[in-house]
This record gives sequence, structure tokens and C-alpha cells, in this order.
Amino acid sequence: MLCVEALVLERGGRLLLNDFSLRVSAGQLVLIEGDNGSGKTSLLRALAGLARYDHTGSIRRSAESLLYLGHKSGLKGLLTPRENLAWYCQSHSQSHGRDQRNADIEAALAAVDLVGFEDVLCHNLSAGQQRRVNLARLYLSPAPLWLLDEPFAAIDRTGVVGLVRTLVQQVERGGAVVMTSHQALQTDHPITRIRLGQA
Amino acid sequence: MLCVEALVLERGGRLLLNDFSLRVSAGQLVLIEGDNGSGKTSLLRALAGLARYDHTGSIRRSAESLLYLGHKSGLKGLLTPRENLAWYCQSHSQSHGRDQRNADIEAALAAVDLVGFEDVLCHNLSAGQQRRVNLARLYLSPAPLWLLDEPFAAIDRTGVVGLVRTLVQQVERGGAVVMTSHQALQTDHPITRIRLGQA
Amino acid sequence: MSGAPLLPFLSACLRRQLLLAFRRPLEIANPLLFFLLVVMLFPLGIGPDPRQLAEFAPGILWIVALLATLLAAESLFRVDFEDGTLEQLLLTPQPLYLSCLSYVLAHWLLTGLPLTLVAPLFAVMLQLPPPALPALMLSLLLGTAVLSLVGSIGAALTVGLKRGGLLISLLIIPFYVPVLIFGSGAVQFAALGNSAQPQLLVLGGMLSLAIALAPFAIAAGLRISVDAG
Amino acid sequence: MSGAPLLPFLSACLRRQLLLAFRRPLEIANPLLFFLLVVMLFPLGIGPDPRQLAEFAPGILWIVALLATLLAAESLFRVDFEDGTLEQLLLTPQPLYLSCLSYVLAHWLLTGLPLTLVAPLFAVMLQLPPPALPALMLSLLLGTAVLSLVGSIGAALTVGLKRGGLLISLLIIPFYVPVLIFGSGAVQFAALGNSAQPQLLVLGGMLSLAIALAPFAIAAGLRISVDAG
Amino acid sequence: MQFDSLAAALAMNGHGGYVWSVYLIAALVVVFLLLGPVLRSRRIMLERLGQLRREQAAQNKEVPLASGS
Amino acid sequence: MWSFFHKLGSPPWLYAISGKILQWLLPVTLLLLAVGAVWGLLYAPADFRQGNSYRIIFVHVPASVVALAGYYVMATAGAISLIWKMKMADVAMRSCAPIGAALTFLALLSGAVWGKPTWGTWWIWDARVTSMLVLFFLYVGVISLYEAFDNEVAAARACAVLSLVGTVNIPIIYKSVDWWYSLHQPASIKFTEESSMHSDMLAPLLLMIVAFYCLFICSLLLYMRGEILRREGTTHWVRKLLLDAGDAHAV
Ligand code: HEM
Ligand SMILES: Nc1ncnc2c1ncn2[C@@H]1O[C@H](COP(=O)(O)OP(=O)(O)OP(=O)(O)O)[C@@H](O)[C@H]1O
Ligand SMILES: Nc1ncnc2c1ncn2[C@@H]1O[C@H](COP(=O)(O)OP(=O)(O)OP(=O)(O)O)[C@@H](O)[C@H]1O
Ligand SMILES: [Mg+2]
Ligand SMILES: [Mg+2]
Repeated sequence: MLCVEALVLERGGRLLLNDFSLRVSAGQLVLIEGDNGSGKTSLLRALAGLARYDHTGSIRRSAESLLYLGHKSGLKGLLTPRENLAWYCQSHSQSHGRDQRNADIEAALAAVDLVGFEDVLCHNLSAGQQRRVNLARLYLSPAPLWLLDEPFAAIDRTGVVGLVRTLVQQVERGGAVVMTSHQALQTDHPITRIRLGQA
Repeated sequence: MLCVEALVLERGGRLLLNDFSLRVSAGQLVLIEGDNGSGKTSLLRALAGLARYDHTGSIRRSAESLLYLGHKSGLKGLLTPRENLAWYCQSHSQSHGRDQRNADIEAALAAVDLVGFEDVLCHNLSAGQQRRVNLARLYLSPAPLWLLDEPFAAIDRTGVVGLVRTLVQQVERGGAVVMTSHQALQTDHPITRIRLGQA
Repeated sequence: MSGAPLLPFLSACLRRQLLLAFRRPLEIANPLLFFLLVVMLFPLGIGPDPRQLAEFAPGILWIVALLATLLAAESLFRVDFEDGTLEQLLLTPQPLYLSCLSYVLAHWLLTGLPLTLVAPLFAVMLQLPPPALPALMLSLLLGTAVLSLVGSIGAALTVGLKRGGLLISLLIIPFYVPVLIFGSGAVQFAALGNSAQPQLLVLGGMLSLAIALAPFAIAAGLRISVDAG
Repeated sequence: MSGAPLLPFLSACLRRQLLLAFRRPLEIANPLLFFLLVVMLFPLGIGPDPRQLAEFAPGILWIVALLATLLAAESLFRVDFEDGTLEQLLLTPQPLYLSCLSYVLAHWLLTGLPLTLVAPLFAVMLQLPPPALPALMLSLLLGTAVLSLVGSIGAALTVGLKRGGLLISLLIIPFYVPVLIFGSGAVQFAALGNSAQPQLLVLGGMLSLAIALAPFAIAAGLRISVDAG
Repeated sequence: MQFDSLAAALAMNGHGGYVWSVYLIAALVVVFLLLGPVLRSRRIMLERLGQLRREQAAQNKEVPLASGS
Repeated sequence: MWSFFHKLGSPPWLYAISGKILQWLLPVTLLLLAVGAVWGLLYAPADFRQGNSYRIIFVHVPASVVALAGYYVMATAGAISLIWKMKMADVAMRSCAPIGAALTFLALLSGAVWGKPTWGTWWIWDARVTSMLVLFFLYVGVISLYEAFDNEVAAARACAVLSLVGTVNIPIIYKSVDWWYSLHQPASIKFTEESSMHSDMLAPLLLMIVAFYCLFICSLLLYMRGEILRREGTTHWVRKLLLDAGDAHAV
């Protein structure tokens, strides 16, 4: 699904990755670990195709679409969670009609435990609630490849448990997840761990 | 050091705290827990005196000065860590002269493991590194009362261990810490736990 | 996946932009109020003599409209860049051309169009002769659309800069010059009783060129800005 | 703890603001470029007749200087609000009056002062008679300081608004009216060969009033904005 | 009465359009100033009343349950 | 004296007393307006220079005068709310703004319409006209600032700061606009001299001015009552009041 070869990543004059290779196939849950500043975010942005000028090497994605979740939320504070997610669906070419879409969004918001907050403007939500709206995209995305940068940040403990379950489901149904986290990932599913910071 | 009585906190039409009381004295480490959106940030901001219009009740602080660390970093991306911290010292009335100040700042930056990044502009640092610059204020502050909103966010595992040690030192030398965190706090020091979300 | 049909996407984009704008109604009224306030400054700075004002009305109205558009353009992508919306936009399977077009269209609907509609009021306040009103409105209608398109290119190129500031005015004002010349020229001609058709035709030509090309430049600018962010 | 001595704090504040500005050199050049570009628009929009230009030069120069200051004021506290610097500032044991004063002072040093210094250049471009130059510079020197102080009040009140947009221009331009009148009046008087002293005295009076009172209003505004944020 | 007929009063020697339109606008402003706040208060009252009624209904339901147990 | 001040700050008292005042003031206002309008439109003699168009004066001048006075009421209320933290003062301030803006708008519009037959143009940059326009912006500014805040208390404080700054500035603005105009005044246009006004014209004018003041007070009280209800919605007295009113309707 994703094939990286001979990646050399340099940022701010520092060599972060040297001759890095990675191959992610369906069903894999990849956890990228590393200390602060070891290049996790930079790597994920490169994988997503958002940053192209700070690395050399080849990155090939066979998946047509991917879901990227970075440090920035991509939510509009002046829209409600419902409206934010509706836009997400519309811009990701889900053409199954408005009713189906609304039902999906309700389900996604329920899955991230935001019932009762569907119609509050996002900038009136707490940090963790905003993060949850952002994570609700996981339940709406048909993308087989997920690139998640610290998805657990700001999420409370019960939230993290639910999230891990979702990630495992995604890989079990044939998707792939590449993620970073500073918290331990508690699951029985096999995890491919990659440690950065030895460049 | 801090005495809260009959606090009623309402935000966005939701009653978050009802008749909440809290008394923090020297040597106490208070951990405020609660799910996302239960009002931890709102409470800390009220305690710091930054938000005064969304609550009623009395908040009295006997400490002359306090250190508040919120979701927003308070760092300038266009200044280096060193410059950011120098400003922090200058604005918090430490009048021990420039050399002393510089030595303190070096020590603080070393304590948060940012040696080698002292002169990189902050917006060229990774998320966790920026957070570390922010946390370096803990080593520079003479304030007896610390109010920390999710200090562990974005910090890697070894960083968290060091940070917990610092917090314990602060309470052991007679200060007090009121903090929130979604991660477990691993220390032998007695912790006063307060759980929000039952209002 | 072939992507959703394009027209629904364009309309969804546009509806979202407008919804966002209506959540901050002041933002909508703002170009108008800015227009009115700055027009008021001219008599105060220059003097209230009606004959003088009448003579300068075309230039003043056009310059202020230009500034109002420029200032609104400046912040067109800023919030979206900072909150990560642009990042996500680049990752959608939709053609970026359309998204960019919808940004510009929304911008014009919220600044250029209202400015055009209220311009006669201000023209009367500045004693512009009534026969020049149609030319004023037509030239603003075409001209502000060009200004929006060109201004958005500047906005896209500068949005990611941490050290850029209001760089956009430097980049864009030179491109605004021809629009200003033909726009205010049209009104001046009409005020003197001549036909403003030639100038309006030129403005129309500029507009078609800008519609065809500008969205590509905007898209490229956004890609570069997100990459460097 | 009695707080650090006040003068060093003021100078530290000021140095920091200036350092930040010098990290984005374009930001500094920007009011000047804006001034230059907009002044250039006038002959284009109005027509190049030197007599007309000379007559309107005082008004035009003053209006553009006013707009440049206003636009710079708009973003004075924005970044600091968003990154949490203001929050921290409110928690320092230092008097907020001084911090606010240093913000304004830095703003003026980076906009008003350079504008004043380059104004003669633009005045010559607009054919302003040379005897009016001292009055132009003096009036700008005093007037832009008032504009900075008053503009900062508006900036402080609106910085936290998620739904405010460019509200500041609506709030502040009415308060700019007297400055514009006396500022451009001074230059007009001088251009006609009269003494501009009365106007300059009035501007001086306004400045003293503003220095004494504005920082309190700014401080109150910042507290409210952080609170509501 | 300064005018002989209704037509004369309406025309006012050619100034009728100006005068009557000003009085019409003034009447609209007066209506806005008096009716606007009244309608607003009424809306607020009705909203709040509905809320109160719902609260009461909820309480009434709870009370018999509590006494029954 | 202080107890009165204290009472003013109490919402239930204010709500009750305003209801009593409105009971007789509202009819009086409507009557004054009707009498004044009919008098001015149909019975006052025509002006020998302007003919009938001068009848606009009976709307224009009262609206202008009360709109101006309204700003001082608003600014004073703002100052009181900021200094003594009196909640009812910021209710008053909040309520003044839309009224003032509406009256200013009426003054501008009636002036513009009057200008066409007398000056031959809709608009002129005269000192009074310009300062009225500035006043309009000041009102709109207060309304916008209030609306832009999510938090009510913060909004009220911000507006109070703004109108306090305004109190210092308004006289300066007015003086400067006057000075500006007298400097540039083009000789061709003059106001009619008000001093030479015939008493047959003056009487309805004074009547209309009184009527507009009453209108201002009525409107202010009405706005304040709504605002009080909204803010005090959860208190005991509002609850009782609403339920009583609701029962009365139901019966
Ligand atoms: C948009 C246009 C106008 C505006 C904004 C305006 C504004 C004002 C204001 C604010 C006042 C009250 C002054 C005070 O209380 O001291 C006033 C009074 C008056 N206006 Fe106007 N005016 C306008 C047009 C006109 C026109 C066209 C006329 C008639 C030719 C006119 C005649 C008067 C008269 C007779 C008074 C009362 C006498 C006085 O106080 O001097 N106004 N106007
Ligand atoms: N700016 C705001 N305006 C209105 N309501 C808000 C605002 N911010 C937060 N709230 C509401 O207040 C409640 C508490 O928010 P707060 O930020 O204090 O939660 P928290 O405990 O810090 O949550 P988290 O763990 O997600 O950081 C939330 O339910 C939220 O909806
Ligand atoms: N915008 C930037 N410009 C230049 N250098 C940068 C920039 N952002 C980050 N860097 C540098 O690149 C390195 C890697 O940063 P990156 O954000 O990828 O780290 P990370 O592994 O995600 O860290 P964290 O755990 O703190 O999020 C850091 O050493 C940092 O100094
Ligand atoms: Mg990272
Ligand atoms: Mg929080």
C-alpha cells in the first residue's frame, strides 16, 4: 500500500532520516516511535505527500486515497461538529445522498462520544472534544491508508481505549495504519514498531 | 495557598461545577481528572484569574505569584528558546543580573533536553520541542503555586519521567502543584485526586 | 474512484464558504463599512467642496473599492492555513481548481458584489453626476471580480509565510494598476457624458483571462505554502 | 516581591517587540510600501494634473498615513493573543500599563516614525509646496502617535473575537476623525503660507491626553479579550 | 388646516413626495422602536415559559414515583 | 439617595416600576406623536422661503436632538457599569445603542430627503451632517462590538470601555468637525436661521421634541425589560412572574 525507498529527510539543517525504507501492506499497524524532534511528523507529512521539498528518495502509494491527521485539526471553529464532518464527506466524494450521509455523521459523532455537542460551534468545545471531532473522520473515511500523527493527544483514557479498538478494526478489515504516539498502545494485535532518532 | 469556595462554573450554557470547594496548601500535589469537556481547563483558568466572567464564588490566592501553563504555549515562534525564556525571566521580576539569568536559562534548557536547539527559532521546532521550551519555565519560576494544564501533552516518555520528578521536587520544597492530565501520574508522592464531571 | 460530480462539489464548497461568512456577519458588513468610512475620510481630509469632490469621485470610489478588496483578500486563506483546512483540502480527491475558484467566488460575492451594489449611494454622497452611475456599477462589477482573482493569487503565495506580514499589498497592487486605470477611466468618461464601452470591454477581457488562469496560479500557490508551512 | 524596577522592564518589553519585528523585516517595510503604493494609486485614479495633486496632497498623504497605521494596528495583538503571550503577560507581576505602552511605542516606532521620515519624499511626488514640509512632518510625528494609541485600544478590544473580523476599522475610524482634520489642516495651512502652530498645538494636546489615558483602556481591553477567549 | 383638499395635502406644492416619505419612514422607525423590543420580550418570555413548563412536568413525574416507592 | 441608587440596581424593582411607568407613558407618547405629526403636517403655516418641504423639520430636528442626547445616556450608563459594576447600567447601555442608531438613521435620512428640495442635492459634507454620520458609526460600533462577543459579561465590559473612551472623544470630534467646516465652508449653502422661527412653527416643533424624548424613554424601558427577563431568566422572581402570566393566559 505504501512503499518508501532510500528516503533521506533533512530539516532545519539536521539529517533526520538517512536511507530510510518502509513497506506497509494491507493489515499492518505501524507505530512510529521516537523522541521529541526525531522526525515523526516530518516523515508522516512526507508520506502523505504534503511536504515534498525537504526529502529525496521515492515514496509510492498504491492506495488512491488516504486519511491524514496531523497536529493541526483542520476543523473550522465557526462550524459545528456536524457541519465540519459534512464538509469532510462532501469533499471526499461520498456520493450516497444526503440522508445516508447524515446518518453516517450521527453514528461517527456517537462513536467519539459527542452526543449532545453536535450543534455547538467547534471553538466552544474543549481541546479534547475538538480532537474527537477530528477523530470522527476515522469513522467516515473509506480510505484504506491512515496516517495518524499522535491521535491520542488530548483524549481522555476511555477515549483512547475506544480509539485503539477502531484502529485495530481498520487493519483487520484490510486497511493499514501508520501512526505515531508517545503513549503506550495497548492491544493484542501485532504492531510493527519503527524507532526513529538513530540517524 | 489557594482557597476556593462555593464556585459555580457555567460555560456554553452547561453547568460544569456546582458549589465546588478546594483548598490547596503548601506541599500538595493536586491532580484534577475528568473526561474531555468536564471543565478542567475552565477551572484552571478561573484559578489563575484569567477567566472571571463565567463563574461565581470566591477564589483566594495567598501566593503572590503563580505559574500557569495552558493549552496555548505563550512562546513566540520568531524567537529562539533562549530569547523566549529570557523574556519570561525579565517579565517575572528576577533581578539577579544578566549573567546569572543566562546561566539559569542554560540550565533550564538542559533540564528539558534541548541542548543544541537553544538558538533555533521556535517555529522550527517540533511540537514536543516547543512544549519543552514552555516547560523550561518550571525551572526558572520562583512561583510557589503552579497551575499546569496537561503538561505531558506531546512530551515523549523519558520527558514525562523527568517532568514528574520536577513536579515532586516542587511540592517537596514547599510549593504546590495543581495539574490536569489524561495520562497516569507515576510517582510515590501522595496525590490529591479530584474528579470532575459529576456536577 | 472518479471523484464526485464536479458541480455539486463546487456548490458544496461555495455553500460552506458562505455559511462560514454568515457565522461572522460583521465580516460581511465589513468591506461595506470600510468603504463608507474611508469615503467619509476624503471630504474630511480634502475639504467638503462639492465641485472638487465630484471631480474626484470616480478615482476615490475606485481606489477605496480596490483597498477594501485587497484587505479582504489578505485574510482569505489565513485562517484555513492555520487551522489545517488547506492541508486537508490538498488531500481531497477533488480538483483543486474548483476549490480555488469557489474561494474566489465566495470572496467576490462577499466583497465585490456588495460594494458594487452600494456604490451608487456613496457616489451620490460624493456628488458624482447621476449619468455616470451605470458605468460605475458595471465597471465595479467586472473590475472587483478581477481584483478578487488576482488578489487571491497573492494571498495564496503569502499565506504560509511566518515572516511575510502584509507582503501581499506589495505583490498585488502593481497588478491592480491596470484595473484601476480602466475602471476609474470608465467612470470618468461616463461622467463627462461619453460612452464607457471601450473601458468596460477591456475590463471584460481581463476578467475572462483571469478566470481562466488565476485558479491554477492560486492552486500552485497553496501547494507551495502548505509544503513550506 | 516588589517587582523589578520599572524602567528596565519597559526597555526589555520594547527591545523584545523590536527584536520580533526585526525578525520579520518585511513587516517593518510594509507600512512604508503600503504608503508608497497607495499614494501612487492616486495620480492613476484621479489623473496626473500637478495643480490638482498639489491641492489634495495634504489630504491624501494624511489619509493614507491613517490607513497604514490603522491596518498595522489591527494585527498588533493578534499573534500574541493566539499564541498565549497575552495570557502570560496578564499573569506577570508587572504593571500592565507599561507593557501596553511598550506595545504602542514599538508600533509607533515601526509605523508612525518611518512614515513621518519618508513623507517628504511622497509629498514631493504629489507636488506639495516645499514650505509645507516641516508642518507635514511635525503633524505626522504627533498625529501618528495619537493614531497608534487610539488604534491600539480598538485592537485590544477586538483581538479575541472569533466573529469580529475587521471590526476595528468601524470602532476606530470615528476616533481618528479629529486627528485627520487637524493633521491635514496643519499641512493645508502651511501650504497656503500660514502658520500651522495652532493645529500642531491641538495635536500635541491630543497626544498628551492619549498617552495618559489610552494605556489604561488598552489594558482593560486586553483583560476582557483574554477573559472571553 | 393649511390645505383645501386631500389632493393638495398630498401634493404640498410639489414637495409632497419628500415630506410624506419622511413621515412614513419616521412612522416605521417609531414602530420599530416600540414593537421591536415588545416582540423580543415576548419571544424571550415564551421560550423561558416553555422551559419552565417542561421542568415542572419533569418534576411532577418524579414526585409520584418518589412517594410511591 | 443611596437607597434609590441601590434600588435602581435591582432587576425586580426596575422591572416592576418600568411596567408602571410605561402604562401611562406609552399612551402619552403615542398621543404626542400623533398630535405633533398632524399639527406639523397639516396645520402649521408654510415657510415663506421653503414652502411645504420645511415640514420635514418636525421629524428631522427631534430625531437629531434625541439621537445626540442618546449617546450621552449610553456613555453615562457605560461608565456607571464599569465603575460601580452595576448590572442594570449595562442593560441600559446595551438598550440605548439600537435606539440611538435608529434615530440617527432617521435624522440622516430625513436630512438627506430635505436636502434634495432645499440644497438641490441629497448630501452635503456639512459639519452637522458629518458629525451625525460619525455618531451613526459610533452607535453601530457599539452594537457590533456587543454582538461579536460570545460572553455577555465580557461584551458589556468591552462596550463600556468603548463608550467611556467615547465620552472623552465625542466633544473633541464635534469641535473638530465644526472647526473643519468653518474653515472650508462654501458660501453657497446655509441652514435656515432657526432663531427667526415663527411661534406657530415653534410650538409643534417643541411638542415633537418632547414626544421624541418620551419615545426614547419608552423604547429604552421596553428594551430593558426584555433584557432583564433574558438575563434573570433562571431567578425565582422571573419564574414566578412567567408562571403567573402564563396561567393568566391559560385561564
Ligand atoms: C443628511 C443630512 C442632514 C443631517 C445629518 C442633519 C443633522 C442635523 C442635526 C444633528 C441637527 C441638530 C443640531 C442640534 O441639535 O444642534 C439638525 C438640526 C437642523 N437641521 Fe439638519 N441635517 C441634515 C440636513 C438638513 C437639511 C437639508 C436642512 C434644511 C435645509 C436641515 C435643517 C435643519 C434645521 C433647521 C435644524 C434645526 C435648527 C438648528 O438646530 O440649527 N438639515 N440637523
Ligand atoms: N470558549 C468556550 N465557550 C463556551 N463553552 C466552552 C468554551 N470552551 C469550552 N467550553 C465548554 O466548557 C466545557 C469544559 O471545557 P474545558 O475546556 O474546561 O474542558 P476540559 O476538561 O479542559 O477538557 P479537555 O480534557 O478536552 O481539555 C466543555 O463542555 C465545552 O463545551
Ligand atoms: N518548520 C520547520 N522548519 C525547520 N525545521 C523543523 C521544522 N519543524 C521541525 N523541524 C525540525 O525537524 C525535526 C523533526 O521535527 P518533527 O516535527 O518531525 O518531530 P517529531 O518527531 O514529530 O517530534 P514531536 O514528538 O515533538 O512531535 C526537529 O528536530 C525540528 O527541529
Ligand atoms: Mg510531531
Ligand atoms: Mg482542557
